[in-house]
Amino acid sequence: MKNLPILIVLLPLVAAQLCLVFSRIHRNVGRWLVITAVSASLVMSVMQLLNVIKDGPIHYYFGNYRAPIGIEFSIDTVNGIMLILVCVIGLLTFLFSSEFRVSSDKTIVGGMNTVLCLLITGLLGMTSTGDVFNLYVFLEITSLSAYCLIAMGGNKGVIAAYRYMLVGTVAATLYLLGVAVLYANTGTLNMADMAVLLNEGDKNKAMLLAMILFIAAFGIKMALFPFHGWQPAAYTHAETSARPLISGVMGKIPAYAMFRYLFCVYGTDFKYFDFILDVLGVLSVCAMLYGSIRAMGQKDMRKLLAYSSVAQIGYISLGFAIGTPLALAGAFLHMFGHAFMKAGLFFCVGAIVYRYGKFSLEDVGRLYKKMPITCGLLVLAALSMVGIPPAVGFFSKWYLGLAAAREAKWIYLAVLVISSLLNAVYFFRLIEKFFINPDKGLPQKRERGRIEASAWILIPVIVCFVAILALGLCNAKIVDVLLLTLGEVGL
Amino acid sequence: MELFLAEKGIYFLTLLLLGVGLAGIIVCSNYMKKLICMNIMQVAVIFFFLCLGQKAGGTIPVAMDSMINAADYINPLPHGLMLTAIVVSLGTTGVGLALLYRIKDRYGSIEEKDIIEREREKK
Amino acid sequence: MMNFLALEYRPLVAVALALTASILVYILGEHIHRNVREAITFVAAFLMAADVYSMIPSVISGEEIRLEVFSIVKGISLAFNVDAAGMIFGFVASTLWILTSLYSVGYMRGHDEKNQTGYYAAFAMCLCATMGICFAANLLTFFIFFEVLTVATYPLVVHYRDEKGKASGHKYLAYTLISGQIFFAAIVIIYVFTGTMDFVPGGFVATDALPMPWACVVFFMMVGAGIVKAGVMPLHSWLPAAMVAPTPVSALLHAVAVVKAGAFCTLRVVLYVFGPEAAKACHGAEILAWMAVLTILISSLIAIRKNNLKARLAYSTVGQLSYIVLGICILNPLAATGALYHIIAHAFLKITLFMCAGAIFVTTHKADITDMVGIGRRMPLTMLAFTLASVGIAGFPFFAGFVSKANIIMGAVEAGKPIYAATLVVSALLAVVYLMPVISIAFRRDVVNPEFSEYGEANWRMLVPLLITAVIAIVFGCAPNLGFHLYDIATMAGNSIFGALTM
Amino acid sequence: MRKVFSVIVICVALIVPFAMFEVMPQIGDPNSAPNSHVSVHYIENTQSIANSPNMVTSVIVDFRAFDTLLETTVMFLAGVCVMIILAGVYKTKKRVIDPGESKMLRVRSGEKVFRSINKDVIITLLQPMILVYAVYVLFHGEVSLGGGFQAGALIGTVLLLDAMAVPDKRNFPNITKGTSAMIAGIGTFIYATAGILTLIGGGLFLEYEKFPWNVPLLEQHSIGILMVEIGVTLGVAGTIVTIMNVLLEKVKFDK
Repeated sequence: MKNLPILIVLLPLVAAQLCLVFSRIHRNVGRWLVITAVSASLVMSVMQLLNVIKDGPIHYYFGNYRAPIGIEFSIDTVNGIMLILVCVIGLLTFLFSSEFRVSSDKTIVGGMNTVLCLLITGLLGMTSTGDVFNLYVFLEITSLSAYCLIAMGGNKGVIAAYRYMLVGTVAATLYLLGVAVLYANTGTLNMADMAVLLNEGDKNKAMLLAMILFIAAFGIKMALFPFHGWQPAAYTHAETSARPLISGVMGKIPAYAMFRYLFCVYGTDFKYFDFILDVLGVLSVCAMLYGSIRAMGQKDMRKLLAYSSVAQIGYISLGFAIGTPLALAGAFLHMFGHAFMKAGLFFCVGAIVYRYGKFSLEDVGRLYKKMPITCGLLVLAALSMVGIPPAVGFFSKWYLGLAAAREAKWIYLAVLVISSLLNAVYFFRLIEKFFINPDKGLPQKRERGRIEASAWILIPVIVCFVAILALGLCNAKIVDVLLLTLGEVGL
Repeated sequence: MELFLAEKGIYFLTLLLLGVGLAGIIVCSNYMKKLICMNIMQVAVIFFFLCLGQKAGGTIPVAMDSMINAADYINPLPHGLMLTAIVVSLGTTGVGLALLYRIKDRYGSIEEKDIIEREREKK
Repeated sequence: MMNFLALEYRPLVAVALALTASILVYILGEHIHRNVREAITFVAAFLMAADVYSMIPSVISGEEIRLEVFSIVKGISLAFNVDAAGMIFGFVASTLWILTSLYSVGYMRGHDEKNQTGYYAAFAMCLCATMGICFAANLLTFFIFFEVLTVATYPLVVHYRDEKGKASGHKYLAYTLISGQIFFAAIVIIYVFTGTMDFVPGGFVATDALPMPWACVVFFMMVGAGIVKAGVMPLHSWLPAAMVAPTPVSALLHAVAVVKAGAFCTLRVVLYVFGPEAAKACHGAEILAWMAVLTILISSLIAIRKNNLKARLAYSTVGQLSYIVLGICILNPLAATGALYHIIAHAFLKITLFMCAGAIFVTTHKADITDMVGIGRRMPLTMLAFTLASVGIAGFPFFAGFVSKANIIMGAVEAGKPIYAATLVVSALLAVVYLMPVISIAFRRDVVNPEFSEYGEANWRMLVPLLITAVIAIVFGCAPNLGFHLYDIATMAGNSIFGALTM
Repeated sequence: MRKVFSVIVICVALIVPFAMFEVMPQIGDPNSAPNSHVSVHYIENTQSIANSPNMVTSVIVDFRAFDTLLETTVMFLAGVCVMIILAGVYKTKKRVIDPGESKMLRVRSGEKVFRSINKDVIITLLQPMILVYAVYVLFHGEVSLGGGFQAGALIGTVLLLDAMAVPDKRNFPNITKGTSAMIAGIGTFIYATAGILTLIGGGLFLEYEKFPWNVPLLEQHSIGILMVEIGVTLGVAGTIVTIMNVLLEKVKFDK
C-alpha cells in the first residue's frame, strides 16, 4: 500500500518500455499490455485517493532519502483526483485508438501505443511530483510525446508539431530558468522545503521574477492567452485517436503545476501575490473572450473546439486569479469537467471521422439519425460548455461566479456571463449543423456495425456522457474532497 | 564594476546568450536556424544553472581521501541536474530534426514563408 | 429501503416520470411501433397527473411536503417543496400534458410530421423541467430546471428544420439564454448578499440588503428571465416568431409550460425572493407593473392587425401573460390570488384556442383568418369551442377568465391603483375586438368557400381534447373550487405571502 | 535591423530584472544558498551512503535516481519519436546524394569510392578498442568520471562507424531499427527493474539497501548503481542506433 504513488506512475512507464518488445509478438499483445497497465493505475489511483481522504496527504520518498535530499511524490486530494482523471481519459483514449490504424504502424509496431503511454506517464508524474526538477523532466516527457502524436496527424500536423516544439521548448527553458532563480535563493529543489525557505528573509523580488517566468512557461504549456498561438493548429492536426487525451488533459496539468507554485510553494504571504493574481485575471478574461470570439468563425469542427479550449482554459486560470478556496475548487471542478467535455467532443469528432472521414461543419447535416449516441454526447458536452445545468459546466461556473461575487470582483462575474453566452453562440451553431442542416448524404468510409460504430469507439463516448452528468450531480462531494486540501491554501 | 563583473558577470553573459537564442527563434524565418537558436537557448540555461555550482576553492566533485570538507568540493547537484537537462535537450533536438526532415520532404523547403505559401496554395 | 410512494417523494416522482418517459422515447423511439412510443407518453402523463393530484389534499391542509434530494452544490440542496403556488402550476401542467399528448397524436399523424420521436422526447423533457420549476424549493433548483426547460424547448421550436425555424430558433435562444445567464449572475449576487436561497412566502431579501440603485438592477436581472419567457414587452418578439413550430408546440409554449414558467418565475422572484416590501422599496414592482400595463394595451392593438390566426393568438398570449405579471406586481393578496388563478384560466382557454387553430389547420390547411369564411358550418364543434374560449379570454362572467380578472381588478382597486383596473377593463374589450371577427367570419352565411365542402369535422383525437379543455374552462369559471379546490389554493398562496408580512 | 533591434530588446528585458533585483547569489560564494543547503549533504555522504566517490554519479544514480530513470526514458522516447515521425516518409526521391553525381566521382577517383584501406581496415581495428573503452567507462563510471551515458554513446559510435564507413560490409550483426528501439526499451526497463527489485525487497522505489539479496549495505548501492548504468548504456546505445537506422533508410548510398 505504501508504494501506491510510485506504482501509479511506474506501471505505465514499464508498460511503455516493454510495449515494443511485446508488440513484436503481436500488435494486440502490446496494446493490451499498456491498457492493463493504465487500468491498474486507475484502480490504484482510486485506492490512493480513498487513502488520502482518510489519512491525509501522502509523501513518498524515493530511495528513502528524506525530503530535501531525494525526490518526493506528494499526493493530496487535489492531485489524487487529477491522477484518476488522467488515468480515465488515458484509458478511454487507448480503447478508442484501437480502432484506428496509424500509418506508422507498418514501420514500427506499437510505436504509437508506446508514445501514448509515455504521455500518460508524463502527465501522471507531473501531477504527483513534489520536486521542481522532477517536474521539468516529466514536463519534457509529456512534451516530447505530444510533439510526436501531433506530428502523426499528417503533413500539417508536422508543421504544427514543429511550431509547438519551438514554443514548448522555450517554455521548458523559461521554466528551468525560473527553477534556477529559486534554487539560487533557497538551495533546494523540493517544493515543500522551498515553501518554507522562501518565507525566510526577503526574497520577494526573486520570487516575483521566477513567478513571471513560471507564468510564461506554464502559460505556454496550458495555452493561456496570449501564449496560445501553438494550440489551435496542434489540436486540429493531431493524430485523431490521440486527440482526446491531448486536448482533454494535456493543457490541464501545467495549469495544476502553476497552481502548485502559486498557492503551495509561494503562498499568500508572498508580497506581490495580489499583483500576480491580477495579471492572471486579466489574461484569463482576455482568453475567455478571445477564444470564444475566434471559435465563432471556424468552419472546421476541430478548430472550433480548439479555440473553445483557449476560452475554457481561461475559466480555469480565472479560478486561480480569484484565489479563494471556493474559486480554486471551481477551477478544479472545471478542469475535471472540461477534460471530459473536450475529450468527449473529440471522441465524437473521432467517431464521425471514423465513419465518414469528414471534419467540416458543412458536411454533418442530420448526422444524428445515423449516429444518435455520438450526437447525444455532442449535445450534452456542448450544453455543458455553455453552462446549462445539470451538466458539470454549470456548476463549475457557479463556484467561480460565487467566489468572484464574494470577493466583489464583479467584472469577473460579468465576463463569465458574457463568455458563456459567446460559447452558446458557437455551440448552438454546432448543434444546429448536426440536427437541422439538410443531410448531405455523406459516403460512408466504414460500415456502421451493429450499433453505430464499434464498441471501442462507443465505450469512451458513453463513459464521457455519464461522467459529465455524474460530475455535475456529485459536484458537492468532489468540492468537499477538494476543499480538504484547498481550504488550507488560497486567500 | 570589476567586482560586480567578477561576482555576477557570468550570469549576464549567459542571459545574453539566452536572449540571442530567444530572439533568434522569434525573428529567424528559416526553421533550421530556429532549431539552432533553440539549442543555443537551452545551452544558455544550462550554463546559467552551472554557475550555481561554482564554489571558490572547490575542486571537481570526486571524493578524495585527503579532503573531507564540504567546502573543498564544488556543488555536484547542478551538474547532475544539467546532465539530465542536456539529455533532454538532445532528445528535443533529435525530434526537431526529424520533424524538419519531414517538412523538407513534404514542402521542399524549410523557409517559413515558402511553407505558408504552400499551405495557402493547397487551400 | 426508501418508500418512493411516500408523500415527500411525490414531487421527485413527478419529475422522474417525465424524465424517464423522455429518455425512453428518445432511446427506443425509432425502434418501436409508434403506438408503443405514444403509450409511453400517455402512461407517464397519467401517472404524473395522478401523482400531482394526490398531493392536493395535503397542500390544502397546510401540510408541508419537503424533500432534500442531495446536495447539488456545496451548501445548497436540490430540494423540492410543494406549496400552494407551485401546486397550481403543477396542476395545470400535468393536466394539460394528457390533453396535449392526445392532441399531438392527432395532429402529428394527421399532418404526417417528421421527427416525431424527437418531438415526444423533447415534450416530455419540457414537462420534466416544468414539474421541477413548480416544486423547486430554492432558487438554484429552480434555475436548473428553468434552463433545462429553455434548452428542451429549442428542438420543438425548430421542429421543421427549415430556414424559418432556424431563424426563430436563434431568436428564441438569444432571448432566453441571455436572460437566463443574467438570471444566473443575479442568483449568485443574491446568494452572496443574503446567504440563503430557499423560497420564503413574502421574500427573504431584506429591504436594505443591497444598496439602493443596485437593488433595482438585481431585481430586474432576476425578473428578466421571467418576463422574457412571459413575453412582456419589449422582450416579447421571440414568442410570435416561435409560431413557425407545429401547433401542439405552440400550445405547449403558450399554455402549458414555457410562458407560464416565465410568469411563474416572475411570481417566485417578486413574491418569494424579494417579497412585497423589498420589491416595493426598490421600485422594481412599480416599473414592472407599468411595463405590464403597456404590454397589455400594445399587444392587444397588434393582435387586431394580425391576419394569421396563430399570430393573433400569440399576441393575445403576450397580453394575457402580462395580466399575471400585473397581478403579481400590484403586491396585494387579492391580486396575487387573481394572478395565480389566471395561470389556470389562461392555460385552459388559450390551449383551447390553439387546439382549434391547429385542428383547422390540419383539416383545411388554412392559417389566415380571412380564408376561414364559413368554416363554422363545417366544423361546428371546433368553432363552438373556439367561441367559448374567446368569450372566456375576453373575461365574460361564468368563464375562468372572469374569476381571475375580477380578482386582479379588485386587488388593484384595493391597492389604490385604479389605472391598472382600467387597463384590464379596456383590454378585455380589446380582446373582444380581436377575437370576435374570427368567429363572425367563421360563421358567415353569405359567402361559403366551396373548398370547405370536402372537409368535415376534425379528427377525434384533436376534437376530444379541445372540447374537454373548453368544458373545463367553463367549469372553473362557474365553480372555481370544484373538485380540486384550486381557488382555495390560490387564495392560500396569496394569503401566505402577504400574511407573513402583516404578522 | 529588425533582428538586431529585437535581440537587443529581448536581452535587455531579460538582463535588467536580474541586474536590478539582485536576485542571484555571488558566484563562488561558499555560503550561498545552493552551496550550503542540500549540496553539503551530497558531498559529505557520497561515500558513506552511496559508496561512490564520484559525487555527480551518486547524485544522479542514487540520491536523485528517479530523475535519471526518466531521463533515460526521454532518450528512448526520442528514438521512438524519430522513428514514428520519419515512418511516414516513403519517398527517397530527394535523397542527399544524387546517384548521377556520385557515379562521376567513382569514375574520377578510381574503382570504388568507399573501399580504401583507411576506412576498411583502420575502422575494423578501431572498433574493438572503442568497445573496450566503452566497457571500461561503463564499469568505472561509478568511481570516477564517466558512466552509462558515455558508455552508451561510445557503443553507439561503434555501430555508427560500422554502418556508415563501409555500408556493404558490416563487422557487426545488422540491427534493424525495430530491434534497436526494443533494446532501448529493454535498457530503460533494466533501470526500472532496479527499482522494482527494491520494491519486492520491501523498500521504497530505488532504495538500493533493500535489494532482495543478502550482501553488505554498501555493496547493495554499488550493485544498484551498476545495474542502473547498464540500463542507461543499453538505452542510449539503442536510441543512437535507432536514429541511425531510421536515417540510413532514407538515404541511398551507392554500393
